[in-house]
Amino acid sequence: MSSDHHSLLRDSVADFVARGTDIARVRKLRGTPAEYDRAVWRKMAELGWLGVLIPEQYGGLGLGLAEAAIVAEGLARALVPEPLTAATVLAGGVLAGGDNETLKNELLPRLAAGEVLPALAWQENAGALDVTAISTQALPFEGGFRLNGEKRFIAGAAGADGYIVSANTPQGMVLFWLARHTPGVDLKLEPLADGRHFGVLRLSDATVTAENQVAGAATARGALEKALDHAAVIAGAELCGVMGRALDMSVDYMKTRVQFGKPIGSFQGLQHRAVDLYIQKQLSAAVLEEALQALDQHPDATARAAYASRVKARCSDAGLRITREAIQIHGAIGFTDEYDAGLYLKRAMVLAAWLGNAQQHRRRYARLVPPEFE
Amino acid sequence: MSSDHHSLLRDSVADFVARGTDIARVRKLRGTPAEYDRAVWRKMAELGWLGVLIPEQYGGLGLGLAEAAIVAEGLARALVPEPLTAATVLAGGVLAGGDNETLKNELLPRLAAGEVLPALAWQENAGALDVTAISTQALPFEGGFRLNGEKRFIAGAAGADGYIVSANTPQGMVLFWLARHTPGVDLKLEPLADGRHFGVLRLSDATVTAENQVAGAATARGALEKALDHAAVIAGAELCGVMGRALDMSVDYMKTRVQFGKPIGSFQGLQHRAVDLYIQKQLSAAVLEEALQALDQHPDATARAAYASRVKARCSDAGLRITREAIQIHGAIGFTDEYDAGLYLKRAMVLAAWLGNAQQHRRRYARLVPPEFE
Amino acid sequence: MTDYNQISDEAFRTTVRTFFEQNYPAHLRFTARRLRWEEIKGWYLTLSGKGWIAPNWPREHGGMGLSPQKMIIYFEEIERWGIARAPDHGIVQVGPILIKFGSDAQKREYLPRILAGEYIFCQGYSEPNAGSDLASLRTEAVRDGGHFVINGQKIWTTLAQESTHMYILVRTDKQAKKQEGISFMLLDMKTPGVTVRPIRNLAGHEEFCEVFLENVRVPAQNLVGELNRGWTIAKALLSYERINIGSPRRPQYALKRLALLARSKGLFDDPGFVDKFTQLQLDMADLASIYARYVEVVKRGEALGQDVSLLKIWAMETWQRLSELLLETAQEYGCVTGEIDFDGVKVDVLSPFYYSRPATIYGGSSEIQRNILAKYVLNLPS
Amino acid sequence: MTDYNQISDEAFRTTVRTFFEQNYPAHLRFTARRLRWEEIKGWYLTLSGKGWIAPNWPREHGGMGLSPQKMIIYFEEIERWGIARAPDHGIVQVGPILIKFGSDAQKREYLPRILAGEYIFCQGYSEPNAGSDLASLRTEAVRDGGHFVINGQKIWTTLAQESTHMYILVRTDKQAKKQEGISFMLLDMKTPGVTVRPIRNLAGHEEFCEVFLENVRVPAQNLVGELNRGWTIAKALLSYERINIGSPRRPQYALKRLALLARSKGLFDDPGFVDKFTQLQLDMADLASIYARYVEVVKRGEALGQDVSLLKIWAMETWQRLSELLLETAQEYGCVTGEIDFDGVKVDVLSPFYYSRPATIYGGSSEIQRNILAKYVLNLPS
Repeated sequence: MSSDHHSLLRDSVADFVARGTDIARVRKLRGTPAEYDRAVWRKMAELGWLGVLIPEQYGGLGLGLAEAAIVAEGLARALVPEPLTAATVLAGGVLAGGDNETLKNELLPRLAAGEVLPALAWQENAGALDVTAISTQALPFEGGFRLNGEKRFIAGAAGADGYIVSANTPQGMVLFWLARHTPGVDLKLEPLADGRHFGVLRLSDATVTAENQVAGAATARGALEKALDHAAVIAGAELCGVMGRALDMSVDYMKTRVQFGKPIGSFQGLQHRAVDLYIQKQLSAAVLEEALQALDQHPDATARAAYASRVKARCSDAGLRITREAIQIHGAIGFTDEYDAGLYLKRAMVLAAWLGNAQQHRRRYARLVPPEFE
Repeated sequence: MSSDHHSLLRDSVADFVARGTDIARVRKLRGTPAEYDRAVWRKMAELGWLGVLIPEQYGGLGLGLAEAAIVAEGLARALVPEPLTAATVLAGGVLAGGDNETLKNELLPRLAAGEVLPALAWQENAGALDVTAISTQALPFEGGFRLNGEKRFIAGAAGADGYIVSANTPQGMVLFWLARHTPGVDLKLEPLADGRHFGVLRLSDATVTAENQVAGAATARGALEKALDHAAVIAGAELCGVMGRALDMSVDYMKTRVQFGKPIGSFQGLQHRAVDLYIQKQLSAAVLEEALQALDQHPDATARAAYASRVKARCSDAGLRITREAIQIHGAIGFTDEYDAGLYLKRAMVLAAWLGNAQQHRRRYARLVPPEFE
Repeated sequence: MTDYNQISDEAFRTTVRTFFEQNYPAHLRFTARRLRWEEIKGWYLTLSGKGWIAPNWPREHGGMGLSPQKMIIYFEEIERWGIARAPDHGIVQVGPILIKFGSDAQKREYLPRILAGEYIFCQGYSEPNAGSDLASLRTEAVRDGGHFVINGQKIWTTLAQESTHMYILVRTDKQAKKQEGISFMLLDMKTPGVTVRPIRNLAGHEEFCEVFLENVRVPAQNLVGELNRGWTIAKALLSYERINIGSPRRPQYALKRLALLARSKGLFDDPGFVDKFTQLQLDMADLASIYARYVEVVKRGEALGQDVSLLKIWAMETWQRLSELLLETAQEYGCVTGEIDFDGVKVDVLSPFYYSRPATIYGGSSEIQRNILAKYVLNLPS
Repeated sequence: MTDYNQISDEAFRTTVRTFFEQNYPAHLRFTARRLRWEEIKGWYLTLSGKGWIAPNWPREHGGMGLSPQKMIIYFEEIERWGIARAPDHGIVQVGPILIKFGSDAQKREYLPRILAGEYIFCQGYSEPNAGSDLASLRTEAVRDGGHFVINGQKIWTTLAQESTHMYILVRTDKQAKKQEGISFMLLDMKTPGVTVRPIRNLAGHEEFCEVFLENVRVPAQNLVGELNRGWTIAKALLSYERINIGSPRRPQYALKRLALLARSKGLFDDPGFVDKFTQLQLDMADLASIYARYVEVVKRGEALGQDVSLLKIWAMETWQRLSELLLETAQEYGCVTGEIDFDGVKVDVLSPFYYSRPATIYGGSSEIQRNILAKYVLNLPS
């Protein structure tokens, strides 16, 4: 897509945000079990946003990460709580990267249409970014499999219609599609700072047919890793949206809030702090932009992972720092629940921790990219 | 000593600095082989400062570290280059902690009188704070020993009359006194940032008699470790003097330097930075004060080492930061050699690196002091 | 009543410690949020019954009359045992102010009832447009016969919803310069025209309130000290707040929670973590050293200088850095609300993060403290 | 002469790279300090002979007339090979200014001699009381017949001691407001009344000078552009300086030296070191990303906005952080002057530390850059 098309897309997201959602809706959804609004979700489907990354043959738009990032960043500026990245980039990406054509034909068009909301359940331990570090077992059983294990940190689980679950078989790690109410599948919700939830999925002899295998041992790992890298980058785009709005709010406040007879934005101490936040925001935008360009050229897995870690590390740190400082700049009012600054901080906390925080991604980067000596 | 006596001592150091030394003298001595002034050294001896820590029976004042710190801090404020800490706290401390009464009676009174200037040669590898991590060998030979090895980072070596050298014997590590011109002893000088030097001592079959053994295997290690901890604390006191003067200079400059029609000290951005430097200075003073009180109560070796590492870590970091920022606050003039701010930075660089920098001491502290859990 | 100043420091410490350990409810130790009156009332009355609720008041007024030295011990033991802060404005602020500036009638009415937990005070200083810049407050009191009529609004009033009284700064002379023309009064919260609206904070609790004052009639005898001299009265106690808020207790507690979490994750074998942890451990240790210096000043009964501002900055910013490392160390759990079970160790990861945020805002923000240090300690021009 | 804009980017890059690799003296690669004219003259003349000394000048004036795109490639290759900065004020500043604002006579006299290395220019902007605040300069030029008579003092004049000419800002109207009343002139350093005093810097080198001007008579035809319009002329090139000084080259080189030192000490097995290193590695990588964005703007031939100030801040402060980690990593060697041999790897530890200091002072200090961003980008009130 050309940069003109990008501008149009950006405008259409801004327009949607202005008409279709507001912070009051975000507040109302906090802590509710569904944590998203089916009507809004369908509206996003109509606009094509749920299918941005889904190939046209499966009813999507077949666009790239650059476009997914524009949508995600724009919605995150308004703290839209719907699990766009988790459902479409992460779960949808894994589905599309799988090897089960029947399942793709069944699920992807419905995902794009907003009729099925999938969640990816891969991670079991905090801190583990290695997709193979799991102990969930899938034992062959009457032409299908019997699953046992526990999955954590599942974003978008609260309202999901089904889960993509990774599990070890004698042939290696594979992925399954489990509908929500499968017997032996138990979902618990852990409340997050931003009013949404991580799912904890307990699998106790849950059975799944072979037809619901999303990816076999040959493709599962690659599909997972690619989708996770892409999701980390799009989470970075969301963080850019969050930090951008938080900084704008803070700078606006600095222009209007008067103390000691002057707007606080005229005090050099605060000015220089705001500038340092602005620099972090610009660095985040620069690394995101470079990563999006590079990733849409399909680099090898190491280069892709390195870009994902760069984006997630910078945007997580910058997002947390800018939203933390937004509280300080606003003073007491920033610490109230009724003022919006705190909501931005809390969303940044969730986005920074999800899929690995800055420190985890810096360590991954160090493993991926050797230092240059000459 | 009472705090009144401390004030008197502090005043007498300030008075000496005002009359007996100045930055011009410091500049003149930079890079010269002697790097100190025998006349000034004798004057310090007359004032008793070389013998502050030396017991009265050996011609010293028999005072404590608190008094040594007052002298060291006061002299460091004026960048006095004479190797007071290296010769009296470090080398003198090792001598006094040794087990050779004859040698103590011979050397300590002459050290206190300014007639003999000893230097301690213990370290062989950068980064090693463990006194036993040496490979210098002392082989028994005709009633004495034959020494081979290489020692580095020897402060005060340039003008020293002799060296206390650690070496391994079949009985364990021991310490010897080697006069400067002993055959087989070769001294090279490495230029330091502040115009002084580290000595590199190469021992090639240098022979030493048993009478010149400062400490045997039973006492050598303890004497070394104690003197090194004390020297680290007094180096911290020197850093306090250096950072104190550098901050004063910077604050004074901020009051007088006019840009954009106002003194630069009226800009809040710079004000808040100066405040952060002030906080670091006060933290340094607080940990130094607490350590001096504690160490003069003769705590066990672990507690002593922990205090030494706390002082060296905080004062090294604060000293470097304050003197670095002093350059920035002064602007272009701060980067000239003819303005004094740079001399303070360079002295801080030397004091911070000598005897282990902040990072080395933080790591040592972590080994010494387990975290508290309850 | 016992004169505790006559007994040895060690004996006093033992007495206090034993009483605290035996009587303070275990489940209320080391709470991050401010407790509600319902929760802490029992303890308040226990202390009150023992005659220990007001360590800082003279004995003739029902306090313990502790010397600075003994008072430090008392508060060290409070902190050591993790005893929560009760609604203490009556004890810490109003009592000493009335004893110094109040009329005999005021002393007779208020002091015993504060001791008994009948009168619970909140502080009416901050206003929507007078946060850091307290001197620009606008709430106005106009004399009308035997009353003052107050109109205006206060904000960030901690636990106003369960206070019986407010000590309030009001403007009584609009012509005067900013700090002048302000008076100090006592206000019964049940007076008609007082409306309290609790405000939820980021941690999800309602600890502070807005208080709207509409034609609130306060008897003239509730004026404390002289008319238009309220600023002097209010300022008298601010430096105490600054050493109190600079106490290492809360960051120390966060450091221990971090250590527990790290141990359960095996992070003390990871030099990368240990480097960060040790840095904060030393920041804390040095905070304790400098705090001890200020405590010595208080013990000697000397006044604290403006330099004490550094204590609050360093303590609260260290607390924040600690709370940020706690989030980082919790990894994916660094956004999960409530207590998390890390292999048997339960840690509320977000609580120190939330509660350390306003620590650099209230009681003189870090910016204000830095302004104070720049102006009064470094003597920089303005 | 070749029109390099007609050949492909890749062919151009190869041509330039090959020439640099074959002709630039190996011992002058990646020097931290500024080279003296004696050292770099040979290279200057080599480039000059090839017709490559002025990539930014139009071809009709003897330059290469490169498009922005090609110019970026040229400078990338300069940086890649670690080619030192020659005295380039004539090429970078004076040439473009004369081409835009100069008279035909000025172009005829100066341009060919700059190309030939006969005229070496230094910059006479800063004064003792006009550092960050350049507009308050006081050096004065008074018209006297066919001459201007200059009196005053310049400072921080880089390599004035070996320059043949100075381009200078002087006050020609004392009544005008600060930025107005300033003129831009060219001055022969051999003119009577010019005294140069080199100033030694922290690194021990004499790179900048004071220049005293006492009744220095400059022919009136040396005025460039209109009288009292010097500020506009001088400002025209400042944004180029800001992207140039924000280049990742120097921090990148420091990062590599740090990596070499760390490898020789086995520190890549120490997660504590690796954590710090990776942080800086990413700070550098992200600097390269944002630098590339600005390069794209230049390549497209668009003007840079004030936001480019962030580039200098981030590049230079990252360089400083790197140089500080280099000191820390060198441990006891972190105060030893000159090249140190770490198991066969020679590293000058102090040099990046010294040279990164003034990087946040010259060319608009970090404070000034932050003021610019606050005012023109964030639109904060003053």
